[in-house]
Amino acid sequence: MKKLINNPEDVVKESLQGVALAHADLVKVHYDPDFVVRTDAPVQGKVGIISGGGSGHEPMHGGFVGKGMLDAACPGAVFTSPVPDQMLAATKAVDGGKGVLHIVKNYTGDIMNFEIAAELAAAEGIEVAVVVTNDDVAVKDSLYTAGRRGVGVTVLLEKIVGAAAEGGADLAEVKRIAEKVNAQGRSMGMALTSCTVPHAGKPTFELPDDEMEIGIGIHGEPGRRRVKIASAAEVATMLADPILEDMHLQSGDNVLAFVNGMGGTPQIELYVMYNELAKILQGKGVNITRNLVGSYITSLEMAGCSFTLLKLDDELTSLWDAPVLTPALRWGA
Amino acid sequence: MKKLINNPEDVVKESLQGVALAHADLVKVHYDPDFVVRTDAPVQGKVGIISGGGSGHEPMHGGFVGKGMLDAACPGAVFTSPVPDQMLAATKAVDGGKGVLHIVKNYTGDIMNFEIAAELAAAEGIEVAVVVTNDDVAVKDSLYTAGRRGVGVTVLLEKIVGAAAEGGADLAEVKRIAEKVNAQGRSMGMALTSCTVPHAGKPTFELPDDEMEIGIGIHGEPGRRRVKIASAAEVATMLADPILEDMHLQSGDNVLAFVNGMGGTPQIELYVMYNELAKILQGKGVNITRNLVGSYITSLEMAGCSFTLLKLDDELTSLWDAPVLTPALRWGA
Amino acid sequence: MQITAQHVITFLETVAARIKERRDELTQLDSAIGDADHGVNLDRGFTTVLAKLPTVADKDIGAILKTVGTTLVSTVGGASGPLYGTAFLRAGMAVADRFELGPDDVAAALEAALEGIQARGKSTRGEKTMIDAIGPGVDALKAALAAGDDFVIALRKSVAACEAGMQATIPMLATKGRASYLGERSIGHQDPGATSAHLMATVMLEVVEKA
Amino acid sequence: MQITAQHVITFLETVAARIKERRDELTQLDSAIGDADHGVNLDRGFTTVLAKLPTVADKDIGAILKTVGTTLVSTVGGASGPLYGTAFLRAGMAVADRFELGPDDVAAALEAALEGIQARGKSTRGEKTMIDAIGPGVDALKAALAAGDDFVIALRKSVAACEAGMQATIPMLATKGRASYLGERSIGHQDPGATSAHLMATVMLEVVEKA
Ligand SMILES: Nc1ncnc2c1ncn2[C@@H]1O[C@H](COP(=O)(O)OP(=O)(O)O)[C@@H](O)[C@H]1O
Ligand SMILES: Nc1ncnc2c1ncn2[C@@H]1O[C@H](COP(=O)(O)OP(=O)(O)O)[C@@H](O)[C@H]1O
Ligand SMILES: [Mg+2]
Ligand SMILES: [Mg+2]
Ligand SMILES: [Mg+2]
Ligand SMILES: [Mg+2]
Repeated sequence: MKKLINNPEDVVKESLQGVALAHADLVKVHYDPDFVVRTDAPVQGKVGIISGGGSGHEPMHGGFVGKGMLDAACPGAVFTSPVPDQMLAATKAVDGGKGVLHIVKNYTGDIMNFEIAAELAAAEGIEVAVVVTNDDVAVKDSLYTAGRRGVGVTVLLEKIVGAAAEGGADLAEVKRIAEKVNAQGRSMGMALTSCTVPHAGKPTFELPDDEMEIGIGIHGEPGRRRVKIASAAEVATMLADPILEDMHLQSGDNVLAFVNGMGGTPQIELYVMYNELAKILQGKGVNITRNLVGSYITSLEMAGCSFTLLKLDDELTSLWDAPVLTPALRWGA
Repeated sequence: MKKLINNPEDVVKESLQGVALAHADLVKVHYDPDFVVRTDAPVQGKVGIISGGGSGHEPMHGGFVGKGMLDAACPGAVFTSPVPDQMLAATKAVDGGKGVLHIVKNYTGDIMNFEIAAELAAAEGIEVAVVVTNDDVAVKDSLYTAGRRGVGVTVLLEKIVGAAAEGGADLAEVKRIAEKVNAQGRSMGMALTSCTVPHAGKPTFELPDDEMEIGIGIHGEPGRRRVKIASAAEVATMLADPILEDMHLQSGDNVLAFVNGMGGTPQIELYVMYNELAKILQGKGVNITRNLVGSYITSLEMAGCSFTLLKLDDELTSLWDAPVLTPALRWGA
Repeated sequence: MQITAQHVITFLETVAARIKERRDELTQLDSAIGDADHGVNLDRGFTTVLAKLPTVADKDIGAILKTVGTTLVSTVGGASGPLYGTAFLRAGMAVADRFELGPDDVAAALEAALEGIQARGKSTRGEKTMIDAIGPGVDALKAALAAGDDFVIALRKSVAACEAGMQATIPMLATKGRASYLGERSIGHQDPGATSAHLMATVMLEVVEKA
Repeated sequence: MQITAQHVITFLETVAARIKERRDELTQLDSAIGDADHGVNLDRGFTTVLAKLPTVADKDIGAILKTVGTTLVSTVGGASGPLYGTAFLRAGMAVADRFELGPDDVAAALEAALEGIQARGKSTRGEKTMIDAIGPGVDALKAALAAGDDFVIALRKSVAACEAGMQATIPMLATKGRASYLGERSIGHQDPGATSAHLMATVMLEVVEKA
C-alpha cells in the first residue's frame, strides 16, 4: 500500500490535525468525540447545519464547514459512518436556539448512528430535523431495500441549505429547501481504479487494466456492472443517460452540472468530461446555468468521476450564489 | 492506459473547451494558437502577466487566469512547452500599454520558446520583462547546467505578482517582486507512482510497490534517487530538510507553507503531510503565517506531493492576501 | 447449570480476542460486497470493551451487557455499531440486576437482542444480514431447550443452525446494508455480519462447554 | 553532383515518414531520461511540415528550409522545437535563393545549422544532447570533402561519425536539457535528440545515394 500516512489507525486524526492547523481562521477541530466546527459556533439565532459520514471523501464534509455552509461535520473512520457521540456533541456545539438540521447520506450505518444521536439530542431538548440524501440513480430504489445512496447532491445540498440558514430561514424552511434539493438532484458515478482503505491495506476490488466499474458509490464498493474501458464521450453517456431518464428534464430547464473527481483523477480529465456532459445537455436543450468541476466528494485515491445534475429555479440559484467561506468552497468572501 | 479521454491528441484542446464552458464568466479560450485569457483583457494601464508551460499540470496555469493573478496562460502539449506563437499572441492580447511580464519555469524548452516569443513581441514594440522560476532544491544548481527547475514557487509567484500588477505596479516593480518571490522560495517533491503521458500510453517510469522517487519534477521524470517507501513523517523530513538547508531560515521567520498534491493524491493525505511539515517548522521556530494545501501544480495522475516554503515579509503577505478571482484560486471576491 | 458474570466476562474477552484474530478475514468478506471495514470496526469496538471490562467486573450481568452495548454504539460506527450495540443493550435489559442466568434466561436475552437488531435495522430474515445467522440460532436454542435438551446440547444445535444460516447468506440477494447496492452481484458472497455473529455464537458455546 | 530542391523535398518527406515510424522508440528514449514526448513532438512538427511542402514545392532551397524551420518552431514546442527550428532556419539562410547545392554548400548549411543549435541551446559538445551527434557528423563531412572524397563517400563517413557520436551519449552525464535533472542517473541512456539527429543524417545519405 502506497500512501502518505503514518499508522493507518491515525490517518483520520492526523489529517484533522492538519486541517485544524491549516484553517484555524475558519474552523476548530474537537477530538473525542471528533468533529470539525465553525470557529464562531454556535451562531445564536441561526439554524445549525451539521453533516457527517465516513472519512475518505475529503473535502466532504470537513472542508465544507464555515460561514454559509456547515456549522459542523462529524468524520468517522475511513468509509465508516461516525458514532452517535460525535453527532450529539456537534449538535450541542452548533445549537443556536433555532434547532439543528442533520444532513445524512442514505447508508444504513449513517442513518442509524444519526438516528440515535437525534434521539439523544431530542432528549436533551434540542430540536433536530433530518434530511436524507439519496440521489444515486445507479441503485434501484424500493421500499423494501436500503434504497438509493446519497452521493454528489449532498455537496450541493450542504451549500444551498447552509446559505438558507445563514440567511435566517427557520428549521422548517431549511428542511423544506433541503428536501427540494434532494428531490431535484440525481447522480451517477464510475471508477477506473479501486481504492485502498488504509487499514485494509489492499484494493477493495481488483479491476483489470481494460475494465471499469459503472454505478459505483463513494466507499470503494464495486458498481452495478463492469464494462470494458471506453472513451470519455462514451463514459459521459453511460453516466448522463440514467440521470436524464430519471429526472425527466424538459428542454429549456436550467441545471447545475457538477462533474466530480473520485480523488485520483486529474483536472485535465474532469474538464474533458465536463465538455462531454455539456454537449449532451446542449443536445437536450437543457441549459447549464451553474457548474462545479473538481474533486469534492471522493473515495480516497480512486480514479473515476461522477456526474450530478440539480434542476435549478430562482430560489436554489440565488442560494447557490450566496457567499460561502469554507476550506474547500469559497466565493463572495 | 486508463484515462477519461477521447483521442490522446485531443486531450488538451477538449479540456480547454471544458474550461471555456465552465468558466466563461472568468476566462475566454483562444485556439490556434491556444491560450486562456481574462475576459476583460487587455486591462488598459495594467502590466500584463502571462505564463505558460506544458499541459498536465492543471490547474496551473490556465486555472490561475483571472482578476488578481494571470492575464493569460499558454498551454503546450502534455509536458511539452508551448510554442512561441502562443506566447506572442497572448502577449499581444494582454498588453494594456504598460508592458507584459513573462513568468517562465526554468526548463530548456520553456526558456527557448518564451525567448523567441519575447524577441518577436519586442520587434512589435511591446515591452516584455521575464522572470524565470528555479526553486527546485532537488536539482544541483550550476552555471554550466540547465540549472534548477521551476516548480511550486511558480504558483505563489503568479498569485503575488498578479496582485502587484492589479494594484498598479509598473513593469520594473512587478519584475522586482517576481524576482524576490523566486529568491525567497524553495521546493522539493516526491512521487509514490509514475504517471502516463496520454500519447505515450504507458507510465513514464516503473516504480515497484515498495519504492518511491525523491526529488522529482513535474513532468513525470524520475527523481534524484529511489528509496523504500516510508512514513509520512519520514517523507516530510526528506522533503523539508533540503529546503531548509538551502533557505537558512531563522527562528522567528514567517513563511507561507505550500503542501501540493501531484494529481493522484487525496486531500486526506495532503493534510497528514501538512501536519508533519507544521511540526518540523515548529521545531525550528519558524512561523507558518500563511498556507496553501491542495493539488495546484500537478503531473497528471501521479501520486505524491511537494513542499514549497516561501519566506514572507509584509509586502509579500499583503499581496498574497489581496483578492484573487480565478477558476482555481479565489478569495476576497 | 448457571451462567455467572464471570462467564460473561470470559465470553467477552474471548470474542474480543477472536475478532482480532479474524479481523482481516471479516474485512475481506466486507471488501467483496461492502466497504472493507467490518473486521476493523468490530475490532475497534471490542478492544474498547476489553479496556472497560475491569470497571464492571463486580457488576451484575445486565449492567455488564449494557456497558458493552453503549461502548459498541460509541466506538464502532457503521451499521454494525448500532446493531450489535442495540443487541447487547436489549440483552442487558432482559437480564437486568441478575448475577446468574439459567438457560432460559440466556435464550430470552438472545431473543431480545435479535428483536433489537431487527427494530434498529428495519430488517427481516432473508435480506443477507447478521439476522440470517442470529435468527435461526435463537430459534434452535429455544426449540432445543423446550424439548428438554441440556444447555450445552441445545447451544450446539443453536450454533449449528447459526452456521447454516450464515452459509445460507451466500446465495442470497442482499436487500439491506451496503451489499444491496450491488444488486445481483451481491449473490455468491457470505455476509460479513452473519459471519461475525456466528463467531460470537461459537465463543458462547465454548464458554458454556467449559463452565 | 548537385542537390536539387526536389532532393530536399524528398529528404523532408522521408524524414517525416521515418519519424512517424520511430515515434514511439524516440518517445521511449525520452521516457528514460526526459519526459516521454520527443518522438511525439517531432512527429507533430514534421506532419505539419509535410502538409506545408506543396506550398513551397516551386521555391528555392533556402526558402524551403526556412519554411521548415518556422513550421517546426511553431508546432513542436519543447526543447527540440526551437533547436531543430533554428537549425533549419540557419541552414536556409546559408543557402538563400539557391535551387541547386554542391557538396560544400550542403556542408556549409549543416555547419550553420549546428551553430544555430549551439547558440539557441547555449550548449557545447559533451553535454549529452543532439549536438554530440551533429557535431562529429559535420566535422567528418567537412574533413572528407577537404580530403577530396566523393560526396556519397563523404556523407557515409559523416553518418558513421554521427552514429558514433549518438552512441557516445550513452555513458555521458547530462548537463543540459531535462536529462541533467537526473544527475548521475542520466548515465547509461542514449540521448533522444542525438538519436533523431542521426535519423535525419541517415535519410540525407539515402537521398543522396539515390540521387
Ligand atoms: N439493516 C440491517 N439489518 C441487519 N443487519 C444489517 C443491516 N445493514 C447491515 N447489516 C449488517 O452489517 C454488516 C456490515 O457491517 P459494517 O461493515 O461494520 O458496517 P458498514 O456496512 O456501515 O460498513 C453487514 O454484513 C450486515 O450483516
Ligand atoms: N540546451 C540544449 N542544447 C542542445 N540540445 C538540447 C538542449 N536541451 C535539450 N536538447 C535536446 O533536446 C532533446 C529533448 O527534446 P524534447 O524531448 O522534444 O524536448 P523537451 O526536453 O522539452 O521535452 C534532448 O534529447 C536533447 O538532445
Ligand atoms: Mg463502513
Ligand atoms: Mg517535453
Ligand atoms: Mg462495512
Ligand atoms: Mg521530452
